[in-house]
Amino acid sequence: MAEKLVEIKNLKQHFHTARGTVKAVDGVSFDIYKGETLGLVGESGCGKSTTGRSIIRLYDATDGEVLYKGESVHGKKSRQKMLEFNRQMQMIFQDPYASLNPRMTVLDIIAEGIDIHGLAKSKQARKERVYQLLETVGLNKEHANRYPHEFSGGQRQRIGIARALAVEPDFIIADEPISALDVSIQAQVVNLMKELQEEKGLTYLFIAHDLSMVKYISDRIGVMYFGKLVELAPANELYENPLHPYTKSLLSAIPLPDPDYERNRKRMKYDPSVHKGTNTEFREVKPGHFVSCTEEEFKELQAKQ
Amino acid sequence: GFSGNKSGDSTSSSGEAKTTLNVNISTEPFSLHPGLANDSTSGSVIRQTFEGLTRINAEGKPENAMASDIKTSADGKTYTFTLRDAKWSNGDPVTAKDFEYAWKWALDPKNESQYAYQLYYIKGAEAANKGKAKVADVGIKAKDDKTLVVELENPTPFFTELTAFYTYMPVNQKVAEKNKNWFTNAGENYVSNGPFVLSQWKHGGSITLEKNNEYWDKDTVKLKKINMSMIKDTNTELSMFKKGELDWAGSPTGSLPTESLQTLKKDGGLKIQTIAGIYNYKFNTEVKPLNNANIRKALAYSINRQAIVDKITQGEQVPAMAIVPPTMEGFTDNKTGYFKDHDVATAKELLEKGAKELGYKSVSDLPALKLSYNTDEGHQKIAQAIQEMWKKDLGIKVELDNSEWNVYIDKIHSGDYQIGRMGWLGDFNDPVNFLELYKDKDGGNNDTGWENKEYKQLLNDSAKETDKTKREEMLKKAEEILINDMPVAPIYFYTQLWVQDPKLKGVVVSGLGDVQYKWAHFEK
Amino acid sequence: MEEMRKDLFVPATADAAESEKISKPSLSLWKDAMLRFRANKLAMVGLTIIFIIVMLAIFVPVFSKYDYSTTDLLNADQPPSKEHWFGTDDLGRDMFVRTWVGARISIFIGLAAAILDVIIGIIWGSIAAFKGGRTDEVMMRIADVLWAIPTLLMVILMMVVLPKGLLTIILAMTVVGWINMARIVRGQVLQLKSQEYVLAAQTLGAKTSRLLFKHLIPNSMGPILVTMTLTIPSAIFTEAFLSYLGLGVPQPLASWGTMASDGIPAMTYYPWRLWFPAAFICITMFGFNVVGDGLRDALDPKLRK
Amino acid sequence: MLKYIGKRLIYILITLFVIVTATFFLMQAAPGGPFSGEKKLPAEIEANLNEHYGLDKPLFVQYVSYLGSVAKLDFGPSFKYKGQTVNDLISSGFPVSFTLGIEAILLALAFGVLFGVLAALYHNKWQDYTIAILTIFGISVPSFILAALLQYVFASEASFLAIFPVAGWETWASTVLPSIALSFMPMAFIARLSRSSMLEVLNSDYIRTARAKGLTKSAVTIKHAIRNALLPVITYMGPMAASVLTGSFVVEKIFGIPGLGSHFVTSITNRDYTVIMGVTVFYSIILLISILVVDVLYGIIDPRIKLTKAKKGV
Amino acid sequence: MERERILEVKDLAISFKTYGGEVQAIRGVNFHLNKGETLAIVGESGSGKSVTSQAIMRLIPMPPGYFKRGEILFDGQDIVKKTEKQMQTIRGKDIAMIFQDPMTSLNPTMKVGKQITEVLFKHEQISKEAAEKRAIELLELVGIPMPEKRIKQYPHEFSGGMRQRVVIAMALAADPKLLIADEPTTALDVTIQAQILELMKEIQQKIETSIIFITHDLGVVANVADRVAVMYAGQIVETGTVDEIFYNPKHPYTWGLLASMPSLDTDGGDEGKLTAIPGTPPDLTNPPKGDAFALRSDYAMKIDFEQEPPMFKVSDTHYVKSWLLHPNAPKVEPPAAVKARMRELEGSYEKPVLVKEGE
Ligand SMILES: Nc1ncnc2c1ncn2[C@@H]1O[C@H](COP(=O)(O)OP(=O)(O)OP(=O)(O)O)[C@@H](O)[C@H]1O
Ligand SMILES: Nc1ncnc2c1ncn2[C@@H]1O[C@H](COP(=O)(O)OP(=O)(O)OP(=O)(O)O)[C@@H](O)[C@H]1O
Ligand SMILES: [Mg+2]
Ligand SMILES: [Mg+2]
Repeated sequence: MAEKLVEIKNLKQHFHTARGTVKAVDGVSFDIYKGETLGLVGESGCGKSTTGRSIIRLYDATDGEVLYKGESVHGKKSRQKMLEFNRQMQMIFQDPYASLNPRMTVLDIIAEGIDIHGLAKSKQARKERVYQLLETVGLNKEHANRYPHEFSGGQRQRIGIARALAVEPDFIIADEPISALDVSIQAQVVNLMKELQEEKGLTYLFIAHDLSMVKYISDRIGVMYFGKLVELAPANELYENPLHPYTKSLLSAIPLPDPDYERNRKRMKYDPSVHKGTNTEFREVKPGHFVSCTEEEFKELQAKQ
Repeated sequence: GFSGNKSGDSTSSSGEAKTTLNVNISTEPFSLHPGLANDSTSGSVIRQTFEGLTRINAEGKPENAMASDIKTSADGKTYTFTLRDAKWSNGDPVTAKDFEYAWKWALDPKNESQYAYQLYYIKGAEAANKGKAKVADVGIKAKDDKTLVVELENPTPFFTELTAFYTYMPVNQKVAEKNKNWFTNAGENYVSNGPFVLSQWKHGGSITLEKNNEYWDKDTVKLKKINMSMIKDTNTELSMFKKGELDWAGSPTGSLPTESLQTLKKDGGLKIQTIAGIYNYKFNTEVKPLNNANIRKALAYSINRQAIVDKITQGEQVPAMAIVPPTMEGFTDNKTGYFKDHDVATAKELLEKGAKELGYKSVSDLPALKLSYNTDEGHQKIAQAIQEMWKKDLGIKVELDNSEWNVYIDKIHSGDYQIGRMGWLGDFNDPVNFLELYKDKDGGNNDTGWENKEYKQLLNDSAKETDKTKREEMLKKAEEILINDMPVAPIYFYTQLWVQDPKLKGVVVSGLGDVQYKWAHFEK
Repeated sequence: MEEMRKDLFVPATADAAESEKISKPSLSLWKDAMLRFRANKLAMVGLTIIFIIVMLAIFVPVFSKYDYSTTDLLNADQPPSKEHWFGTDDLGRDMFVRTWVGARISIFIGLAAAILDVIIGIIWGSIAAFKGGRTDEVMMRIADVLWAIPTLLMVILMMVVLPKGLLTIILAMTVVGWINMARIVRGQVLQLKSQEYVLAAQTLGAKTSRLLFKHLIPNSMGPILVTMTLTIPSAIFTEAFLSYLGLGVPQPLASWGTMASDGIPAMTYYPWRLWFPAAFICITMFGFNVVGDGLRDALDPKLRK
Repeated sequence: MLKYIGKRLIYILITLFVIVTATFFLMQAAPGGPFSGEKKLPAEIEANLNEHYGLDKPLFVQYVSYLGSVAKLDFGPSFKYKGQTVNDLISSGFPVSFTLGIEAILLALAFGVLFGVLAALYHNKWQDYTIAILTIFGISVPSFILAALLQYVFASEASFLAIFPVAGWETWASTVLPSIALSFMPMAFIARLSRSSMLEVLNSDYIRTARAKGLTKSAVTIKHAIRNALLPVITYMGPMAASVLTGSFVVEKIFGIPGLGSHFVTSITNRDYTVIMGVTVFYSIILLISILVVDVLYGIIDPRIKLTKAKKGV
Repeated sequence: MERERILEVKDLAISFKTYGGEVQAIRGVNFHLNKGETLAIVGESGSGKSVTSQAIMRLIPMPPGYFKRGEILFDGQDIVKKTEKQMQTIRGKDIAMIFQDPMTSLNPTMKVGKQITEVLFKHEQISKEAAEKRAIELLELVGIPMPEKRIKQYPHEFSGGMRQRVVIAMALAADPKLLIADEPTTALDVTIQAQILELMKEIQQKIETSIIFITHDLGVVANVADRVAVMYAGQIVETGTVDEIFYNPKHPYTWGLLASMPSLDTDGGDEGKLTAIPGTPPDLTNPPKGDAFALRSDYAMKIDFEQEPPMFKVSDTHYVKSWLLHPNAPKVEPPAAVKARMRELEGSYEKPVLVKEGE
């Protein structure tokens, strides 16, 4: 697991708007290992999508670097290299509807990647492949000739998933890929993702809010807050031993499918002013468990371990 | 924004005669400076605001205007004008100096007068204007405030008439020297000596003239105001006339749409007057097969002028089988001309002869001809009709070639054409004006490449001839030579057509297409 | 409760084959659009109008007893009659034949200009907008230069330099004709290019041409079609203007544009000389426009019934 | 934004320079000159005139000196209208064309958008068809036919509807027909453009959201739909405004209006060099500025459009 | 026990005409909603939850959609029969809706603040300043930091979750009687989600709003719902109180749903796979005869392929649409994961009762 597939170094993405600069991502560093699933959770609006989009080069990073297989993603590349890169790295968009061209049939949408990379030998093969993908994500052939607006929210999301899978990428950035799906199909999709991972050694950056699902699928989990990564640890470790107060508050808020439990649940609120001291940094408290804390806190935390 | 009020006192409900005249002058005049004006629109305004030594009267004859007396020397080369007591609109007296100043100013090459050549009959004028001599030496002399002595190059029988032309009009020296741009706008600087003064000039829109109270003959002038609109569209002009917004529509300052002519004739209101102008097809005599006179003649003979005049131009134009308009004194015979209109039989003969002369086996071997014209609906129609005539009657193929005016002019003047339409409007009422242009091969307006020694000689001699009838004969002879060689096929003589308010009287339209409102008035 | 047969209550599995068949054949947007277009009655009326006019233009001049060029001065300006269905013009030529001879030229010129304008305009405008920045600036400023240089002057020069003929006419029209289209397309592409589905295609490695022709242009089809239908009448009348300058079709050949402009002064005296060509321009334009509207509707999957 | 406009202004200057250069040489290349006419001038006189106006100098020298005066926005005297400078011609004609142009633009925009929106709201209903016929008529009939028709119906003595003057530029009434004639084609085109983009917009989810708020149909249309549908209209308005504001030769001719439009044509047919250059530069400035305005409006109308940066996605 | 019914949907069926045929999006949906109550609708994606909720707002695009049959009684009045004008006074004020697709549901060219205040201007007499203040307040309530700054921004400058919260704020603005929330918290992290859920409950308590809450997150259902309706292929297959659905589910689809959920203890590291319902959902262009779920059910019987199952009543509040409850049906065991949570509930009948037409 030691091979680093993606390295993100001090990534910054700032938006300049009429009303000032928004620091959507403000200095994030982490690595993604080959074959692993890195879960990314965090407050809504903290910059998860932006991080994902910067990794796949949809934005030009304000600062910092993203290396894919040791090569900078943002540098200039030949068309050939670009194609290769595009095939290897894919993204499932958070907004399923907006990311589907309203004037293309589902068949053409899913087949787009196949066409671009010439993955199908014949028209028939192309169609077969699409049907197969549709089935994989829990849609049926009948849907292939429809247009995006004729689908329900969850169905659209599945189209997006099928599109990303069509080019058989090595690395997928999945931005809330299953939030609009019913649990059964969620299970189906997650199972599929796991299977693919096992078979082909796929790597995922999995952005989601459903913490039980994130925990289930991820090897490691990163927690973001306000444009920064605040904690990064193996999945179980994070759930069992959350160090950052924001992580704790997140875990306490997970709703469970149990009415009785829900009626009595207490959740913790995160108050950013609890931090003691200044000069917060991302520090490794335990092997593989990083947390953003001040010098003072760091010492306390280490003492506890 | 808007300003002014056009209607003014034009209508009077109480049965009194109108004193405001509304006319259309079509476009913005290029210049209202008598020495700079070079277009008919400017002329139409200047003729009302200025007055020369003479003025063309209702009979088309020059009568004394600023001059109270004109004396000509025996050799016809020296004219002595005595001026009457007249005033400029600002009250200054009009003096002989003003004339001397104005003429010399126009001749001075640095003043860029494009019509200075109208003064070339004066001794030394041409040389001075071309920069070869001093302007001061030109034969114009104000002997005193009231006497102007002019020496001419040749005895010029029509010189008296010429002095009515606007290039010969005076300019108030004092005002002009004080203000270089005195003529560009209405206002106190625009000082004139004619029956009217310029009271308003909305560039591109309209010009308003008012009666000049300083005018020597102001009692004759009945109109208090003339509104001159600048309407380019002929249909609009006619509409305005019909609605009473104009008192006059059509020539000479405007024009009538051809399509309306039948109706207007039927209604009886259409006025028609033949003028000194001709519509021609010029032949480029330097290209095959038009280098052959018989071919040229064949082409000219076969044209059915009557049909063109009746059905296309529809303005009672006179079919032209001659070059000099019949309005010219002594040339009234030209109404019938030198050959028969639409003489297909002769034309065919001539064509055959010509083709043989050129070495063609038969007429059908003649190459297709190119007929050029500048784009204008009228020219286009005539060209198409003639194309058909030549095709049908002579079996000659003709291609039409139209171009934009300047491109066309350039083509014709540079000889890049075969057959080209060209009209000629007389500058002054003398036949020589129509003949002179074919005198020299490289004369600016010949274009045909045709030259004839005898013809040249006749014209040169006529210039020196003081005897009227002898001169006339010479010119007729020359015309015959021209027609015989046919470097140019005459089509018709122009007429001018207009409609006017029936109560409007006394507007004088000359045979050259000039208009004067001095005597105009409305009846009750 | 109604009695139920017991044997129905035994476990069973679905017949797999049943859900295999697909009821709707697979179609791309364009083929699909064609089908929908055909179902659009008004659009079919438009198409029929165009067809009839084209047929008349082809055959009337061939079979008519009159020749479009033969003048007959004695019969000039005759009102419509049994002899001359549309009357005669000022040189006594049969207006009916001339109308259909004119149709050949005007429709040809209109369509040729429209097609050229569309091709150049779309390519130019979409590339400018898509590349953005300096490319956009330079490309659009070139368009502005062409637009600002007096057309009359350009035409006069062309007339001097180029031979007369249809090709020259079309060239003269195209020099500035495409600019409108380019501007419209540019505006549309600017608006669409940041849409999520474009980004999605980008991450798949789509080339610029693919992004343009599969995503951006199909979604700008509405304004493009409208602009295209405008090009036709403007080409018809530009031809009349060029003809006035000596660059148009050589006389005595007719075109609707020249016939209509020649007919203007005759409007109140010999109205048929204006109204027949003008009416046919309108009718043809009506045909083209409803076809355009039909196409627009057909290309909009959301509108289908 | 200011930086962007600043940058654009530099581009505008460059563009103007190219336009001036191209027009200058095209104009010189065109056959004929300011002093050519049916009656040819004596050669010496023409030479004299040419010398006086500097036309005898080598083309390049003329060009450079001309550039200098253009930079000072001094276009020199007209060759044809003696004693009047090009600036005089522009300053007398432009206010007239401008007045007319503004009226026409307002008419075109107001009715164009109104008709377009109505047609889209009543898509494939009789309202849509009626508007379609009107607007198709509008785009198929050029202004010279329309102007003549309007004049005949509303001004000629033969019509009982003659409530306007035939021609002239005297009172407000005399602006009515020309501005209608001028606005009709743009109006029709705007209507067709806005219809088509409205149809697109009316199907979007945010229109559904707006309706879910309980907004009336008109409020939804006015507050939400139109703005999103306006982009193509704005695009078209840029160059359209520039040419309408500087006058139309045809309409001015038919209605006898002393505007600037006629100079665009007559200066060329007269080969009045300075006027050609003057009106071209004047028009170009207006054109380039209105196109800049359009681009700025893009960003205001749709905040997602950013022209300042070429970077993707941002 | 009978409370005032604010909404009653009776045998509602809606189809879409498409080129490929008629899509029968919902096929006879019956449910009701009491005042101040929260009804959660869960179900398969594409089963017609959004169509049902949009039908209540009369916002289904027509064409291609159309009402086939049924009534929607809101406050006793049939919405289907109302004119567009009448609907305009109901929308936003009486019934508000949070749309599923927050990204496309916001007008891209209008500032967020304005999109919120618009509702206030429409339904309340309110000054500009007050409206703006209220908009800021609403954004604050839904947990958007620095709302004063945010109201001046455009939607594309918001993150997915923030847009969703804007849509929520918009729906809450006019204190509606009925709030339809279509997957309102899918894009939100759990802390904000919790905050929003609390907010909704608060409002509910304050003004007795009734809520239809569509979600896939069964944890959320457990948290907010009083009653739950489970949809499959355009029909409601099971309804009941939240306890009945979670502790005593009867329909095999409900079982499948409950079994598919990972819990925090499920470890994804190794072999542990999630149990998904096999197969794909039916195509609604030609919905299967009989029980739509039969194709994918392990418990399917022959009759399921022939005849549509009727509704059975399991308790006063618990209805199930499945042949499995028929007396003739064999007794079956739910999957283990479901069985673990089953418990006896008060009020259950001894035997399911068949519900007759029109009841
Ligand atoms: N405009 C339309 N044209 C055709 N079919 C449509 C249209 N809108 C919805 N449908 C179909 O109707 C069915 C129900 O859709 P709906 O949006 O109600 O599902 P949903 O239950 O909300 O699903 P999700 O949980 O995925 O949002 C789907 O099968 C969908 O394909
Ligand atoms: N184009 C943009 N212009 C300005 N600000 C933006 C833009 N895109 C995103 N932002 C801002 O950047 C921040 C991070 O956004 P991002 O979409 O990455 O959040 P997220 O973590 O994905 O949230 P969510 O879970 O809600 O989707 C937000 O505050 C958002 O307002
Ligand atoms: Mg996001
Ligand atoms: Mg839904």
